[in-house]
Amino acid sequence: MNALPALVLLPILGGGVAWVAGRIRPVPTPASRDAAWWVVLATLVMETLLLALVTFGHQPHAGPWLAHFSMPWLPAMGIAVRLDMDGLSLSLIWLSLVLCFPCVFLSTRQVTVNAGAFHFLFLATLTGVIGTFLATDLFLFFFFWELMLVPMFVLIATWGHEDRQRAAMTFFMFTQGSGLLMLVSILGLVMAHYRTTGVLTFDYVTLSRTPLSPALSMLLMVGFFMAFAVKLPVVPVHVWLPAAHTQAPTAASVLLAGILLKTGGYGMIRFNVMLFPDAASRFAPIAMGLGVAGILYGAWLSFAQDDVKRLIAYSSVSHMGFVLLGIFCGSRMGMQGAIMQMLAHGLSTAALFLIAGAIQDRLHTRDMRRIGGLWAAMPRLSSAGVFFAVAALGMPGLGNFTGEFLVLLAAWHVSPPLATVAAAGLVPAAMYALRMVNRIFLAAPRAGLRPGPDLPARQMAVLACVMALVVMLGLYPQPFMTFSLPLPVADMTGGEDGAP
Amino acid sequence: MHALALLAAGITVMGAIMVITRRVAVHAVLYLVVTLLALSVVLVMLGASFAAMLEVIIYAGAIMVLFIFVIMMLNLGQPDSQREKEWLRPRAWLGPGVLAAIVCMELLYCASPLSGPARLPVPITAHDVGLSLFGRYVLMVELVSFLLLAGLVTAFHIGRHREGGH
Amino acid sequence: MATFLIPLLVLCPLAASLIIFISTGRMGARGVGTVACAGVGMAAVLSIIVSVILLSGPATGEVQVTLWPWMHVAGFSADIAFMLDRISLVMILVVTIVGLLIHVYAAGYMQDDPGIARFFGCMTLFVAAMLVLVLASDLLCLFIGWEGVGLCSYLLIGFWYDDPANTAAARKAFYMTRVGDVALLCGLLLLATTTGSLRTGAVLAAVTNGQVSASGVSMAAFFILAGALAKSAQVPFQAWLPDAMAGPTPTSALIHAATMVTAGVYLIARLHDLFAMAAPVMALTAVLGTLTLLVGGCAALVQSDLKRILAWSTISQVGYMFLALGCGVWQAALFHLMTHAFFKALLFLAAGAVIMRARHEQDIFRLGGLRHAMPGLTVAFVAGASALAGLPLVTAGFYSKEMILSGVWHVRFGLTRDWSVTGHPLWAMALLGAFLTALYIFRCVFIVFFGKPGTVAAGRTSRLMTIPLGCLCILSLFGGVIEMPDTLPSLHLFSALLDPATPLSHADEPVWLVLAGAIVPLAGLALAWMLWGRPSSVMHGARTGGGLDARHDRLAIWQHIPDRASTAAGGLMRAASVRVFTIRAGFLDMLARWGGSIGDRGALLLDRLHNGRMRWYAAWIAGGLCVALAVAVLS
Amino acid sequence: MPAFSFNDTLVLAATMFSVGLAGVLVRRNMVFMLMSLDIMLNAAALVFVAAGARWHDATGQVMFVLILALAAVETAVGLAIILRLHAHGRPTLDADAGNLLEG
Repeated sequence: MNALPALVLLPILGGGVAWVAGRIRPVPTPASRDAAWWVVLATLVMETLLLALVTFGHQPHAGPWLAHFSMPWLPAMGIAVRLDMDGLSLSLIWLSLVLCFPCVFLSTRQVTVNAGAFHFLFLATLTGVIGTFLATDLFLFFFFWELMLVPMFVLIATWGHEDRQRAAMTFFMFTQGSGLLMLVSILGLVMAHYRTTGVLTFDYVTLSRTPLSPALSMLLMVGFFMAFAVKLPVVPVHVWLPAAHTQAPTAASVLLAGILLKTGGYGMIRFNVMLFPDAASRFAPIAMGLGVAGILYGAWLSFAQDDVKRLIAYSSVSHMGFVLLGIFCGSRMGMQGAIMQMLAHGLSTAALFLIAGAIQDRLHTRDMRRIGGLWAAMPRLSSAGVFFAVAALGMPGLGNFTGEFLVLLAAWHVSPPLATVAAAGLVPAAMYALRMVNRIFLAAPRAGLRPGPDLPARQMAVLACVMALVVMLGLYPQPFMTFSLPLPVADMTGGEDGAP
Repeated sequence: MHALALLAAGITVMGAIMVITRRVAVHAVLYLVVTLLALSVVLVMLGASFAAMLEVIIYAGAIMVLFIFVIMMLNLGQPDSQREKEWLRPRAWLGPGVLAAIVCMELLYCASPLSGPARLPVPITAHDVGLSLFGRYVLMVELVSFLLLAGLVTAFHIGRHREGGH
Repeated sequence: MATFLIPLLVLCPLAASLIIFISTGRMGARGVGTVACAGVGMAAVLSIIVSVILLSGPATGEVQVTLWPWMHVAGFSADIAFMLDRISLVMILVVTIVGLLIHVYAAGYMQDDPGIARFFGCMTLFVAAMLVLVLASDLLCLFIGWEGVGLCSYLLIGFWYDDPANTAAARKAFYMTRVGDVALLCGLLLLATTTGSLRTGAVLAAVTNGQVSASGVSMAAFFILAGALAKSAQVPFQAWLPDAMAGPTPTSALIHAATMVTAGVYLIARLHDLFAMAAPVMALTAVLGTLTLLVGGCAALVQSDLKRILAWSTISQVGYMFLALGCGVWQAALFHLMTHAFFKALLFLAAGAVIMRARHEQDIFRLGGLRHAMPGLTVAFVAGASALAGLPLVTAGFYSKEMILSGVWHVRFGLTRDWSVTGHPLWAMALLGAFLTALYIFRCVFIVFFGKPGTVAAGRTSRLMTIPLGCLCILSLFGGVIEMPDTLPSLHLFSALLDPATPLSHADEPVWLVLAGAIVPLAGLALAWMLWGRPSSVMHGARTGGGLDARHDRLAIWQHIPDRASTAAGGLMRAASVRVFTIRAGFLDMLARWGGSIGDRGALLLDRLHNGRMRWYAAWIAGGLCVALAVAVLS
Repeated sequence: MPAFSFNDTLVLAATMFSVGLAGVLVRRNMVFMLMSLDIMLNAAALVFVAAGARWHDATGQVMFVLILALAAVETAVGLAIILRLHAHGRPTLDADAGNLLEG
């Protein structure tokens, strides 16, 4: 059986089993809660093995793709369940899986109220994400795009913190609204293709060759761009991010920050720059301007926050500004920089959210004014916090800097003044990161607060692995870079049994 | 317009107006019966004798009698008619009256272009109606029977607990 | 053989730092001290071995070693690559030897501090980062060291994090150096765009053979200069160094005297070919250097805190180095860098010992008359002071300053094709700077050691601390002989070592030039003795110092301007972002709330419609009928 | 047989319909509403028959029969409800009072 559909379906099946496991004993004894947790862990391990199989056992007949799978779904409409994996999707799926492990080890254990359902939704989101990264049939892509949204909404709405309803609703509204814009563009593209060639198909490869008038292609491209701009958070439409991140439970905000933001970036690479190359190049100045605005705005806003998670959320707006800048630079170097930035940001921000979550579990507050210095009480947690804050501010030798440098270099080729302004964004980045460090880690301990226990060794080991990955991404990114380049559309001849 | 036709139409309209303006229910019902009879005259003039007969027998005969029977049962006394009077003050009927007048004007305005030649209507006998009723519309007759059955059951069910009254 | 040693050289301190961080306090203070000193000691030994290998090799030989490809992308390639040539040789010797001495001193100084593990972890990490910076042959790899050094200085300045002022000072230091780093990054971006790779050799070759446009060269040079100025706390960015004294004294000695602040000097010396092509930037460097040395001198004259005097003196001395770089005599700059590292480290360590024994009292006016209580420290401090002032013949400072002065005298700036100006005015101001230096350092010496006794000193300086002081004394007194001015027996070992190709001997140098350089420090010493040395003058109020202090206060006022400017900028930024945040929250949230309220009001309106009254519905149906008919009829 | 043109019947039906509508809207007593409703029904039936006469098609009268049946059922159910409400202690038979949907 081809590995790709298994890769997509395994998480949700695992989730189902976890839900059932969670509900076997009506009263949520620790055993039942752990049962669900163990099932999730098993699912993740199997998923990783499967992914390793796909990565290293290269399938011969998959043509230019790393792996290919196609099965007609609605032949009348030309819709097929077509999953294709290339370097880009593989690296992002690896990122998602890598993030799930610390998430499971550090935070999902604390979920007591109906843990089974929590784990099911957690894995359902993962399925949605993996599906989004693999689908090369526009309809299937949209299906997974919406699928990953619903469990995340429920996760935030039920297990979130004090103001979770409003946050979940804003999150859902923004993403759903923009998703519909994308649907309109998809249908527009399909119709344009049908009208010119008489073939009704949703297949990415054939659609990428439709002759489009400049105006129409720009319109469709902007439709797609809006959906990904909301998800990536580009500045004007980022309003949902701080609320959603702050109110989401730790595991959900790690998923949200680590993976869901990357689907926006992935979408832009796959469905903007590669599907409408000329429109994208014409749209590039605007997008790059938005990117730089995002960098400065996100950094400036996070400088003024008192809530830890809100600060980290705004910092991701700033980092994603680099991704946007990189993607629309038009050069392969910019693209590689954007991908590296996505990978590095995924790791460092997810770790920061885990640490913020750990602080909140122990001190029941996220307000930096009330947390005070934790270095004396929790040296391990604080040292990890300082490390990832430093990674977030773009310390060379760590992951973020590699991405940011390549993006800046690509931007410099295009327009030096813009690149200088973007580089200037590194100063406020240092400001908010160090302010955070000096308010909650390296500061005088707050008298009134009873500090909780430090991170247990096991969880610290997991964080140490993430640290090692960030350092490796910083010092030896070469394998990641050559490995994670998207397959250019030109030689996407499409699998032999492509959609009819 | 022939004198008889004018007379019949005038009685129908006057009857209708009287129905909606009476305070006492019984008077209203009787005026309604008069209206229906005038209407059957109009139907005859249209050449639909079978329909006219039905109107007289079923509508005026059966339904109106039912009306009278129910109203008598309600034995609406003096307070009821006093209340009707209070309900009929101009403030109450001015708004709907205007609205109904507008609807009437629009209908009349719409009807004007359809004025074809006043051809002598060839009467359609009961024979033709019977043929088409059980020819093309036999299914509809079945459906009507269902409708009647439903009405019967509902009326019976609602009326049944009259004395229990919970 | 050397190719294997160089990466090991960097690895030793790094490994020591990792061991210390991972052990997190399981090792006692002594254990942490020994691991740190061992790490840096190994690095020192290795650097000596490597220097012997290099010097025995060919004159212009250099050792290149590429560890692994870092970023190979279409249009740009960077590797983690180290290079050892004569410039970096001098630097690694300075960094490792001075670093070792400071670590040994710190083992004694910090032994009763609970956070000693974190301290030594950061210190060894700093040495590793500095070595990466110095040895990197790829400018991007240099940038790793550059930022790593900035991070470690932030962690160490804010070491005693209980007091928010310390962490604020640390953040301020990081922000200001970060501004410089961004400028440097822009410079690197510009060079990478034009030359495709940031290897030093490739960049310098591309610049010399004209591959980079003239404007590009001067722009890149300007950006790199800005980065160097911020890192070395020169005039526009000097506000953070005095505040950086909040850190422990060994940190101030290592980072803010010997190594980090000189990173900028090293970078410009390393890229002197690039700067030679950008004449206006060279002139700017010289002018800024001169300005800084004057500002530093004046400010140091009016400080009352012992460590702040030394901080301002560092700024002033680095100003000398920038002046030398601006005038093209980068060998003199590096020589001064080396001697400065020795005597400034000595001064800081001696000051640290004095402060520790005077129960953490840092105000020189309250210290007073310590020569009887601490004879050893007095000798050390006086030695350092004389080297700093550059007393003739007997101290290293004299020779390095002499080399700079002669270089400045002989330079000729070709600003534009036909208008060129000689370095004489700069030379004069440098001389004035030397006078000021002697003045402020001996003011401090007389007040602290020779005034009337102030606080009572306690305890003894532990043996661990005296050994480094001794070594540094010897180095700062006799370290200078290896480079003699021509009039004296012309011995040019150092410049020969650095750049054998271009001999630096100016045969026609007038004798009075060297004499001037010798007399000025003595004059400064004499004036200082008159003002603060003689018991009588001390009588009528030490603080006014015979009226000289008052006048200098005015002079020093405007050195606070950038200081106030930066705190104001920080406050402005914070207030602006808070206001923007409220505005943003106001604006966008109002949008959301406004949308929500429309929904509510609309719902309310509709609700009233459905009041359950049949006639009301009938009326609406009739109304709908009217509208429909009207539309049908009219259209 | 005197001619009764199609247009005249339409005029008559329109007036009857609007009178019936006014009755429904004005009268709050449910009985009167039912009666007005019957008037409207008859107006509609009249139009059907007139159309049948005009185009000489028996369907008009078939529809008339159906409307009769409909009117019968509707009156029966209506009156049953009225009786129920009346007996249930709501003498006023006010159409507006019965808006709370409970039994």
